[in-house]
Amino acid sequence: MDRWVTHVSRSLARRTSRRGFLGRLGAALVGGAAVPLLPVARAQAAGAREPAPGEPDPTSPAGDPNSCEYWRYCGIDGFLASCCGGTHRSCPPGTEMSAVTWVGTCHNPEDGKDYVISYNDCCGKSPCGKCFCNRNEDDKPIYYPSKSNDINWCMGRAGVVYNSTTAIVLGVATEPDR
Amino acid sequence: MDRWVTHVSRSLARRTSRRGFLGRLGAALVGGAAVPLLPVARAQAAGAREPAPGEPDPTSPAGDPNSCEYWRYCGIDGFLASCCGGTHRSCPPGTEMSAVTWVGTCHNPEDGKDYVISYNDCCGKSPCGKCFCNRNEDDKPIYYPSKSNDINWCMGRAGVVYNSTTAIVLGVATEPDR
Amino acid sequence: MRHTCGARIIGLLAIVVCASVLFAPAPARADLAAEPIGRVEPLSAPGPHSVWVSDGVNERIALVDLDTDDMRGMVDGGWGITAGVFTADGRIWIPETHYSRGSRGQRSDVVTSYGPGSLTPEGEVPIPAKRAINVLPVGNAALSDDDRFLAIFNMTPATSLSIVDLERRSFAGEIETPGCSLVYGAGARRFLMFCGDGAALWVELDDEGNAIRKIRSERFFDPQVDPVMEKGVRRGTTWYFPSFEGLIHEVDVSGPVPTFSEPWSLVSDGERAAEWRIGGRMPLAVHRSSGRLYALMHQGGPHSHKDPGREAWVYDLERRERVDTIELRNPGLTYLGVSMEFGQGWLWPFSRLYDWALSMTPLGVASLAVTQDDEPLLVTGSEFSGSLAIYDARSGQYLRRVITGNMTNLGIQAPYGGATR
Amino acid sequence: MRHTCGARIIGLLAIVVCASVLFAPAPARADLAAEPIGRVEPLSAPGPHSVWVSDGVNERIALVDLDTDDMRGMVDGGWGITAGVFTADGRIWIPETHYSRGSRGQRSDVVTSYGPGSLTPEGEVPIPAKRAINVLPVGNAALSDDDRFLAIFNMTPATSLSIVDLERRSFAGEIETPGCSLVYGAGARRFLMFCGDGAALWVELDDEGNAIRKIRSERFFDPQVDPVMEKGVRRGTTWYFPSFEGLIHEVDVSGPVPTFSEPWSLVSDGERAAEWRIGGRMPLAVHRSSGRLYALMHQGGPHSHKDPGREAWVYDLERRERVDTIELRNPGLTYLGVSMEFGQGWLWPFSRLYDWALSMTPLGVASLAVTQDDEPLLVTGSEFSGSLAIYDARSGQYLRRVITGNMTNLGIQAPYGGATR
Repeated sequence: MDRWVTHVSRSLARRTSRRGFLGRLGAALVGGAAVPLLPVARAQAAGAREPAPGEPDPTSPAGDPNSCEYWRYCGIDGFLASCCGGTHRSCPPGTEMSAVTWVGTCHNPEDGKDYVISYNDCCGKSPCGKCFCNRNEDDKPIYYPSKSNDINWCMGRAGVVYNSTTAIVLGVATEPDR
Repeated sequence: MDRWVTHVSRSLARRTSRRGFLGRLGAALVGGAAVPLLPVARAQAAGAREPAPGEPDPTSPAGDPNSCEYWRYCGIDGFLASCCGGTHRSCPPGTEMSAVTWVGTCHNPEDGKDYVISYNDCCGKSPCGKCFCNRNEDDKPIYYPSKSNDINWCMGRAGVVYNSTTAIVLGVATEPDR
Repeated sequence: MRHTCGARIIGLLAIVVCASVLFAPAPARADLAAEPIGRVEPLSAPGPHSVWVSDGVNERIALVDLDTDDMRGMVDGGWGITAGVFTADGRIWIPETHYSRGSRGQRSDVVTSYGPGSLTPEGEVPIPAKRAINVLPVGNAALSDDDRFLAIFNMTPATSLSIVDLERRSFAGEIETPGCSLVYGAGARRFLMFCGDGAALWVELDDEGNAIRKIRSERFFDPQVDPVMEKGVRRGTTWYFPSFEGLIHEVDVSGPVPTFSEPWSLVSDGERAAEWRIGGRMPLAVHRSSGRLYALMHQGGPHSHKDPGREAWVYDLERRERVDTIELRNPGLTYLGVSMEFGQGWLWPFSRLYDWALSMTPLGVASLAVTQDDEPLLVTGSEFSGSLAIYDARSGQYLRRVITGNMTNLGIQAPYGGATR
Repeated sequence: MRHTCGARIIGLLAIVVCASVLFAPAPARADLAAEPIGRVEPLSAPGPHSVWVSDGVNERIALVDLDTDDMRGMVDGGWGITAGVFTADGRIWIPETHYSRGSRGQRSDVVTSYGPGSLTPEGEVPIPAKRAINVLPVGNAALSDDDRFLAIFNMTPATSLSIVDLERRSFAGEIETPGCSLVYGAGARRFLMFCGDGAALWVELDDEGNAIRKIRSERFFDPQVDPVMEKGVRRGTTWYFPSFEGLIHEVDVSGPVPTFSEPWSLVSDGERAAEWRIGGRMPLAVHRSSGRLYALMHQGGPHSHKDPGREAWVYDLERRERVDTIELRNPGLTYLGVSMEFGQGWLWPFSRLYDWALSMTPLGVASLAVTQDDEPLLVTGSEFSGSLAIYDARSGQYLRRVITGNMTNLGIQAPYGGATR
């Protein structure tokens, strides 16, 4: 029995830390470093949204922008804009997209290429509360801002109140920096 | 097995609805009508505080001001000030006691008498988050304010922000109105 | 290399097909183009199964599409429970209270408006900083039937109404209502209030928003004997208010003064003996076109008028009799907005733990609502979860749980897809 | 009629005694006297086992006495994670950000102060509305060692410091710090910052709070190879910062410029091969008088530097070696501040469900802290629970769980009972 529990627990821990989405953690977790404590499972709205033109099959993890495992989210930390009334590359109604942010490099399994991804926050409304994702690939401390997801990138004109996060393709990574 | 579950579930429901304390529910539950959904148990800090002069034994439900079952709390709805840095008849540091409130009538098992209890709210800080209690004896709708615990009695000078609730003896009830 | 591949394996053939996909050379593809920065989605018109759900902890309302389980957007309110007021032009009006330093400092009360197709504030009307803050998701603000005036209930504890002219977007004035509380729409320029002795107050406005008539009715119930709950619903010109003991008081607001008919009972004598009671935070809902009334019922003692419900009892309002009973499921648990799908996806027998755990907890259904379209959904929410449970409102069949992103679901408003009153 | 009576029944004799109490005529008693309205407790001096715990959801810090499990009081902050700055005169200073309409409107940044023995704000100092908001509970504000100046880190994203004169209670000015971020106390009038290339910036103030010296050190680490975490602790004149790979970088701030010694490793080669890493939100704590360092450790891959910990590893700072290992328990689950004592008090075997359920969930220990007295407690908190787990910091023995009333426990500050730096 003990072995069972250990096994289940380990696989659970793996699963939640990779694909766990965690609901509203308020200001606290804005761009924050959260790993879900709780056993949470399947994406909430898989397949509910029409795929954007040129996007892969939303029923696959590589292609579902409402899943933490979606390829663009390799360095994300926050609520997915696509679960909050926006899409993976546009903000929910009534919010404003921050102009500044940090960038990561993610591997697109569809074409086998690495892309530079800009994780622009959506600002001006309080935290969305759905589809929290935290993947820290490429993440560095705050003193290295262009690579830090611990910073609340809602600042300046958009105001500091954080709602959710997008993942926007800037272009093919010229050299792999992962 | 089914019968077991039913039995446990029922006794749980009874217990939680009577003595359940429920943590921060924010503005929403201020003076509100909440019955705990979750299985919660023993009082958090039973016996931790010195009994006030003239108060009964804090290790009994009749005498523990940190327990929802304390006799004065028969009509309370909110966080116990005694769990939040105050006592059952004084507010936590930095808050302000509301001047207006509603009154209930509770039976003191120590002397067998009914007392008129004033449920004054503590105001000016956000909800305390410990020892939520909801017992609706004597409670009436909002249009009958002197008997309504659904009203946030933080108003006027003290400001509307609700923190916790006290239960103050006004005197012996001249006639039982329960 | 499609990750879906594995999921689609059914037999040997499938494996072969799948493998060929896996090992086939990737077709040459153009790079993904750079995408624009700064795009914000507009708000498309909410469908009939869209509801606004109030979160008291987060002080906001979230718009949730129950068909797709999508959150469509949200609106932040101020201190207390946020609730929207919906006008026929597609606008949303939110009465709000703010402090300059969060929980202290200068208090400001305003009504903020959101135009159709947008969740960006389009403006605000300042109002006297004395609106009532209580735990009801209804009865604190009401619209005149012509959508011209918004009345907001004040309590300091002196009671009054602040009148907002929505056309001129200005505060029109204050109406003293001593001894009478809460506010309900009751005609083109009329509002209904409850007085402490069991009477109703009838307030009629002129074109400037001033009170031209204040009529106090006879007492239509005795609050000492069987108080009428403030948690009413409206169908056409009739308001339905339940009493603690389960009597429905109908108030007809079509005439020059409100009229009250003989109350009728939600519970039979036998059910009363078995302590079946109405209770909760939003214990009543009405489907207007069919005349179906939904009541949240539990078994409990005399002080259980706020206890959560275990069943929804369905009534035909014409015949005033029960036509159906819906056993309610637990809306589910969430933690900080996350579904605690405790054990789902685990190996059997652990996988059954979630439903079992839910069965061990009181139901916690505090609120119900029904959508107004011809294929209505019954929506149930909890004060201690961000999850809703939804049912086919006609058959009573349980459909699924929907996560709102809220921490609590205290109030549920369903203003789309049918008559709003 | 004492309710305790039943609880004290042990044998037949006890029953008899008890019954005699039950049926004896109640002694004549005076009525309870009317009690005064309006009393508010003062704040008595916090004991050595008192900690301030940050709740990111509720935007506040709560003062919890770990000996009695009592919440002693709380202080609301503004937007983001609230953290206190504690001066030797017993004052608490809170940098805050507020919006006039909650999540929108006019932004105001202030530093609010609370006098000793009180949790009522005694005043506020306005500062430029550009302080950095991030998820760290440390490094955003720092005190000069003489308690005269408070430095607040700004990011717009241009970086600078706002200097507040705590004696004059006024904003003293802004210091540009291009390319360098965060702020740590480093001497009577000195602050330390991190620059993006792995250097340190050294900022020295005059009596007016102006920068008289800004010195940029050589690079003492390479952020491309093994970044140093911002989550440092201070003991005397030495700061200890861990790197992603578990090296401790010591920064000595006693001299005219900061000096850096050769980093030493928290993990052996074997432990590194087993992927033991430091991680979390507050992964490091120091007990100053004994020189014990506590590190939050887990097993995980290269990007797991924010993953929660499973063990606390204890080091002797003089010998730079591990002297103890504490296996951590789950701090427990709460929902909206309530302990989910899932199954506790139920009948066996259901009563074991809670611990079992906890054993099934990842530990979630994100933060640790240690009190500074001679009988120190190790305190561990989670981002997803309002519950703390506490241990004897010397023996490592698990003591109990303590509920803070918070929704999350993100930061833990233990400023009492010993040296504050």
